[in-house]
Amino acid sequence: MQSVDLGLDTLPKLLIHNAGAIGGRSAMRHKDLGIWQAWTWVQMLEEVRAFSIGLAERGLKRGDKFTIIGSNRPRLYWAMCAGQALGAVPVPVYADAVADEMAFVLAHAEVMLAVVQDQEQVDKIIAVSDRLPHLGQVIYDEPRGLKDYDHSRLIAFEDVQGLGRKKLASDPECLQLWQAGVAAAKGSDLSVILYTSGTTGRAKGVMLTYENTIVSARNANAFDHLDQNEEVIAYLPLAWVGDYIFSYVQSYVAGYCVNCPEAPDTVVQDRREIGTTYAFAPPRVYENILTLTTVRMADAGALKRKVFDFFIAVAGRWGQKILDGEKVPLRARLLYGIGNLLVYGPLMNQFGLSRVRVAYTAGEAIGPEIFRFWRGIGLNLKQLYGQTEASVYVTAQPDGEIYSDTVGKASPDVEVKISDSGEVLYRSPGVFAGYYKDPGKTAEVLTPDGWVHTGDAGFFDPKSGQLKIIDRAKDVGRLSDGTVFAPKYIENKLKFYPNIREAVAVGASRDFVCAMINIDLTSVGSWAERNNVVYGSYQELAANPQVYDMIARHIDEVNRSLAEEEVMAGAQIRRFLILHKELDPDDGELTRTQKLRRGHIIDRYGPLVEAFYNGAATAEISTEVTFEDGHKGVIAARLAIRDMQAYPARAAKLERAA
Amino acid sequence: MDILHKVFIDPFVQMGMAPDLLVQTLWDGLVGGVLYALIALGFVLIFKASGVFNFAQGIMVVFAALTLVGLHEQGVPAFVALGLTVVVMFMLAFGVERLVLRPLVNQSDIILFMATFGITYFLIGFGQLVFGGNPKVMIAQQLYLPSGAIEFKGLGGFVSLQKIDIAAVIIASVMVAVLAVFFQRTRIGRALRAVADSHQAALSVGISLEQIWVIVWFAAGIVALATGIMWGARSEVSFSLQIIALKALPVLILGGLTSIPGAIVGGLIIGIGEKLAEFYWGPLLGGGIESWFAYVIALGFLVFRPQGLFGERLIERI
Amino acid sequence: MRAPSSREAALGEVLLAVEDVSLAFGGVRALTGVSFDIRKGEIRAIIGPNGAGKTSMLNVVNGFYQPQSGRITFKGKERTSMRPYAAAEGGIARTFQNLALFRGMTTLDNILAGRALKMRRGFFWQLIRYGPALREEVEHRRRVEEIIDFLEIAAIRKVPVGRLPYGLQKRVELGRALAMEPDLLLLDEPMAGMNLEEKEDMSRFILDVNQQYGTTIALIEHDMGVVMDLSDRVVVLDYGRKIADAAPDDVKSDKNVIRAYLGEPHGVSV
Amino acid sequence: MLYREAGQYKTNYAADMAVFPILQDRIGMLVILLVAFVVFPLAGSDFTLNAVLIPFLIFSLAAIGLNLLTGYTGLLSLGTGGFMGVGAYACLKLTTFFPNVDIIIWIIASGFFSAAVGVLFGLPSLRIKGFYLAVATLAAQFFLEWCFIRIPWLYNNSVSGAIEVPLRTFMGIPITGPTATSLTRYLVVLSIVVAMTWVASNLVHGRIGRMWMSVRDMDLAAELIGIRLLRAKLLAFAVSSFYCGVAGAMMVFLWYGGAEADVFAIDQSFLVLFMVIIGGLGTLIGSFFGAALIYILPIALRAIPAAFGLPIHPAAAEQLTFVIVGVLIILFLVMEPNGLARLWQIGKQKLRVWPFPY
Repeated sequence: MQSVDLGLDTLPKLLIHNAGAIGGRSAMRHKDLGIWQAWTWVQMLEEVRAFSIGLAERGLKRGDKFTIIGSNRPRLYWAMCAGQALGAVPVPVYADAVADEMAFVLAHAEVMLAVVQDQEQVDKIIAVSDRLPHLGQVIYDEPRGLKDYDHSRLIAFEDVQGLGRKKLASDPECLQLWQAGVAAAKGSDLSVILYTSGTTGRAKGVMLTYENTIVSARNANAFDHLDQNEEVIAYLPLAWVGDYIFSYVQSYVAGYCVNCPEAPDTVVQDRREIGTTYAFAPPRVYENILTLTTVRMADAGALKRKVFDFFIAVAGRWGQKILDGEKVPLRARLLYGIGNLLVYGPLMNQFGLSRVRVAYTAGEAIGPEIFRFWRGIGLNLKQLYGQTEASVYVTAQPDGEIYSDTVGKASPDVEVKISDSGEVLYRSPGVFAGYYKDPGKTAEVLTPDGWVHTGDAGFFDPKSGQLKIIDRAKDVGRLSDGTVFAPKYIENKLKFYPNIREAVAVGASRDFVCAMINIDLTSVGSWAERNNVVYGSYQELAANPQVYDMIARHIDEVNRSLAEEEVMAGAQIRRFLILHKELDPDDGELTRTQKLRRGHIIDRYGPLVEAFYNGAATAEISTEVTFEDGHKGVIAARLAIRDMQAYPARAAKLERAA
Repeated sequence: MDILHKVFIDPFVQMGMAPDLLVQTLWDGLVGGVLYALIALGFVLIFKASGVFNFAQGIMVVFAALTLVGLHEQGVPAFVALGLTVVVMFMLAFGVERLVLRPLVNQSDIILFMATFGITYFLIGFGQLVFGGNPKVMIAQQLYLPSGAIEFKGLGGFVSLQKIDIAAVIIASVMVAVLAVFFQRTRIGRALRAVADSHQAALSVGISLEQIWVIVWFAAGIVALATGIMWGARSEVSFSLQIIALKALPVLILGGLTSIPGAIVGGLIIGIGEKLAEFYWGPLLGGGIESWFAYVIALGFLVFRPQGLFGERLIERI
Repeated sequence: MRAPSSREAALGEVLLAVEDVSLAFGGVRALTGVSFDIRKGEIRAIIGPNGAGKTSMLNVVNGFYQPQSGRITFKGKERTSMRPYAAAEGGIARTFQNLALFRGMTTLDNILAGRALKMRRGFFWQLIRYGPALREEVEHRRRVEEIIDFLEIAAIRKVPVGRLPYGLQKRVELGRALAMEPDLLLLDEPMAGMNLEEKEDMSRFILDVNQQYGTTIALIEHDMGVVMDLSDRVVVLDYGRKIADAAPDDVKSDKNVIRAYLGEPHGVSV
Repeated sequence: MLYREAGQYKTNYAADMAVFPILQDRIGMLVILLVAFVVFPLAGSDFTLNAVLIPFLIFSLAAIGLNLLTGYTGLLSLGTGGFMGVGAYACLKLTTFFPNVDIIIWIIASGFFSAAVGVLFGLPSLRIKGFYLAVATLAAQFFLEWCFIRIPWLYNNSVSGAIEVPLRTFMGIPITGPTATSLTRYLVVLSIVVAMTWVASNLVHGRIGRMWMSVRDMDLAAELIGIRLLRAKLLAFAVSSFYCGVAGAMMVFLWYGGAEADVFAIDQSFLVLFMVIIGGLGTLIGSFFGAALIYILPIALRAIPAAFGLPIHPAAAEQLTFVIVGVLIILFLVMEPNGLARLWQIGKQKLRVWPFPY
């Protein structure tokens, strides 16, 4: 399709171009001090330029690495571009990373300079500064509480901009020099290093060139007809490729406005105020909103609930068809129309989704009923499959070809193939330039002829022609008797129940499959309230027998459904327990993007796994946990283990009758 | 100077020159005052016990009198009618407690105040619906109330005292005495006084607040009835009376919202004061100053002694 | 977290001097010959057992009570009696032990109300609420938003304060006082009835106010721990008399103070 | 449900502090104005205009006036009738002395006279509160009533002792007096009420309103933040009486077309007070609700039996209304002490969070 026209092959160039072409339009907004502070492209260029030159004054040079740490704030996005304008390379880091994790990345990337949000991040950096020989300046956005800090290395964001503005005013050449610097950069230059908290081992620094990201962004915008009228809300971690592409590159390419929420916990409200038109979120988000809806509706009056349920049913029946433009009976259309007036419209509006043209979910499989619900009430929710190494886009679902269990067709300019071993491979202009300072790993993943190993096992669904992902290739194991065991597949089936937040299936080269469950505190908690089950803590609730019964029912259903697929029938869940603590990135149990680190978990909870297979009815476990403030403690518990019934393959239906 | 003379000299000269007129005026004022005092008494009873500023007291007077006369018109013998009226007043008290006070318990004062407006409107409408709106004559002689006047010479002229007025004064005094005894001696009376101080105290005496409210409203009703009879006997039974009843407000300002003796004294001051003012100073202003004189006195008091003559001092703390 | 050096530097000349002030209600003597001073930029604690006359002292300072005798010098100007609004105009703000918020108004309006003295646009402009009046409103709203952000109460911006939990109401009241941009801020038991977490927050706010805005603060507090952390100097009152006036640590060891507190149900928790 | 607020974001404080920040509300407001200015004049019969809408608007204005005093500043007043009267008589005198000046100007100007009187009788408010203040205002009420009766000069010594409204025109169109059509009078009243409501809303949403409310909610704290109580209270009395005065002037000149002193009797004060309480203390919209309920309801009540062809004696109807209004007042106080405006808010909130319960 399109390729980069050489004029606009870097982000700073795009910024300057936008300031000229659509300078008057809003480029960014930030809910701050009670209102949406807005910046036009012209204003944003000025801010970025001032900061950029300020950085130069502070000694940032071409090729230097600098880090960005904090939540989604305009200034942090500006910092990326400002650095890039000097030819320096931003290395955003997850704001919620613990100091140690952060130290590794910063040290590995040899960052010279840090732009951080507030005192919290400054403290973290100070804590590990002895491990960061290269780090010089630390620039902070919010001065709150930093007054009495030693400012020999600390400097405020606006002060840096001040330096820049002063320089600009005093030195006439300065501006030309800066622009020359921007012009000098090429699309093939390294633009950013994004550390993927890989599902195993230490994070790897994915190097992306301007070309990689800009081409992907162009194609993506063209694919969904995104233009400068879009409104998006930036709430996903800065350090994640998704946010980098959606909230930064695509915005620069399309010229649309990016909105930063007031605080992480006001996203829903803020999204509602802005009324975004292009949304992206991991399944979890759609799931949480749905859970929230059901919980809140549970308190509604009987009549209202009836109406709600009725029309949600209507939506489930007809909504998707209508959205896909299929033929439906007039009566259905009418009912749907009324439903839209009474329920769907208001509901979408409550969550600020009513203006959304395209909404994506990715990162994990999404529950079919969740997917159906949202599409049912008229949200154009689509799935895509992407990777940091690909600048996100590998496959995506075109409008009108939407399935809950596929991840779509190859994106524009992307080739996808399945290796003999069943692994998914792709090749595209977005393919990364390699892992930073790690040729070994690069070679493992990136073939000489430009194909990338995704490490995911998948296949093309014959009927839809779209890609289906089963699981991580290396995770697809076999039980001792040789039956296929795809833990992710089973876990997803479990996680589709609102009551189950996380599930870990074990069984590779064992006799049978067992599961460790995390209950969802929101929905189980509200269930507990409704049935006045008293509980003091997550641990207490998790240990409650009634909760066990509830989860047992879910697992039973899963077993039935597994029994109906002969491949999986052998991998039904025989035993399960409910974990005494929530799986947590701070304990390395989840990645920052909330993916399971199964291997780590299985080691960590070894005693439990043993108990599964030595038939014990209960198991002792004590685990070290990291609290928010970083200090560590130990949680001990005795967990009950439940046995489950397995159904013979295909015979499930008969069983059910009996 | 002429005006000063008119204001500060003439009236007193007149008083001196015609003491009989002075006495006559004083007497009229006294009687009027007694009736104000009776209405004020009703207010105080209720305010003391339930903290409600009962705006309906005035209309209760009219309503009671109307009921009495109305019943008699229907051919009910006078004293039976009197008895029935007492019953009606009790039912009223009961209804008010059930339908108004109880649902509004621990609402702000202004709300309760407004509620009594509601009661007022209701009683006006209801009274008229049942007994008709036009003025009626009090059945004085059927109740063996004296009529006619005692006249005696002296003071350089002659003074005439309406017997009904004398009766009014006596009955009023008796009623006050009875109430006083009731409050001082009886268990319920003490409970009522306790309520004024603290509701717990009242409960400790073993009487529920609801009962107390019914009792005070009933008591207020009886006072209203008596007032109505007297007033009716002097002039006539009509709704215009409720406006006059508002005079009880300045009386309360003077006497204090919670003091029975205050109500009496205040009533007398207002009654006599306004008669004197009307008779001796009124002409200077073209007469009719009765209608507001009382309030202006009250206003003066408010600015200089907000808690009234006998009311407890209200102090504000930070 | 705060280097002592910077503290000493912050202590300026005398802002408020109370000399030999006595106050009595009828027969009851609330204050007898109390003298002390508050210096620019310091956090001054007034402590003492219940009924020691702490609150009365504050009430004298900001004009609720008129002392029978004694001199009060504020910003170098002596004054014996003044109305509270005059004190406010003079730059004295105040919060109360038991909240004195405008319950019917939102958090925003409460704090905006604190700017009453700063808003000058005339009645006519208020009538049309346009042009200057609106510009003034906006400008002050901005200042108020900074305070809201500072006190981390953005979430309750438009909630009527009557509906807020106690802890938050305390914060709003502090916010209203801050909105007056006072030279002297009087806090009457800012942490009364708070849980530990709330206390920590409040302490942080008080310190930040003192540092960021350089506001002089006089506070009454029962929690000795808090007093010791926050204050630069402490006055101790007992039965309306001053029994000690020194740095926190010295006060702790002062025998008069200890004696005064031993009789107290809630003793010195240090 | 009707509210679709997604995409309504504020990029400046002016917009955020607007009286109607929500688009749907602004639309609703426009619709109402449209109906008031276009539909009613076209569709409304003489009776509707004369006996329903004009008085409704006038009472609404009076209610707003009292609400500024009682609802916003927390000062209870029973002198409304008197203050309205001052407006009416002032207007009469003004237009008698300067017949050529446009009457509308005088109607507005008469407000200043009642404002002055209001301030005078507001003076005690520094010392006294609540019922005591109410009695003080009663003094105003009765004294003023007395003046209206006893000072012939006020009603131009007319034999009837009543105000006789002279014919006054504006650009040739008769506005007051017998020949003025109800339509013109309606439009004049409507314009004045709309304008003054707008002004009132400006006041209460700005610094003045905050000053009053802080005095109402806690006068000590108000003084503490530098508010001078007496000024604040007197200002409230002045503005409040101004509104009442204008309402009174309009009542005589644009509605009755002539009136005696008893129009401004104590009952009038009570009536307006009901409107404020039932409508909702401290809300402007409540003033309209209250006026509608208290004034229009009785009309409806009288109309109902007629509608069913029941022959009911007007006097009886009158008395029945008294009973019903009385009951209603109590009923409302029991159900929603905060008045209709509160109910309105609750309903609106429900619509905003629909389909959720909260």
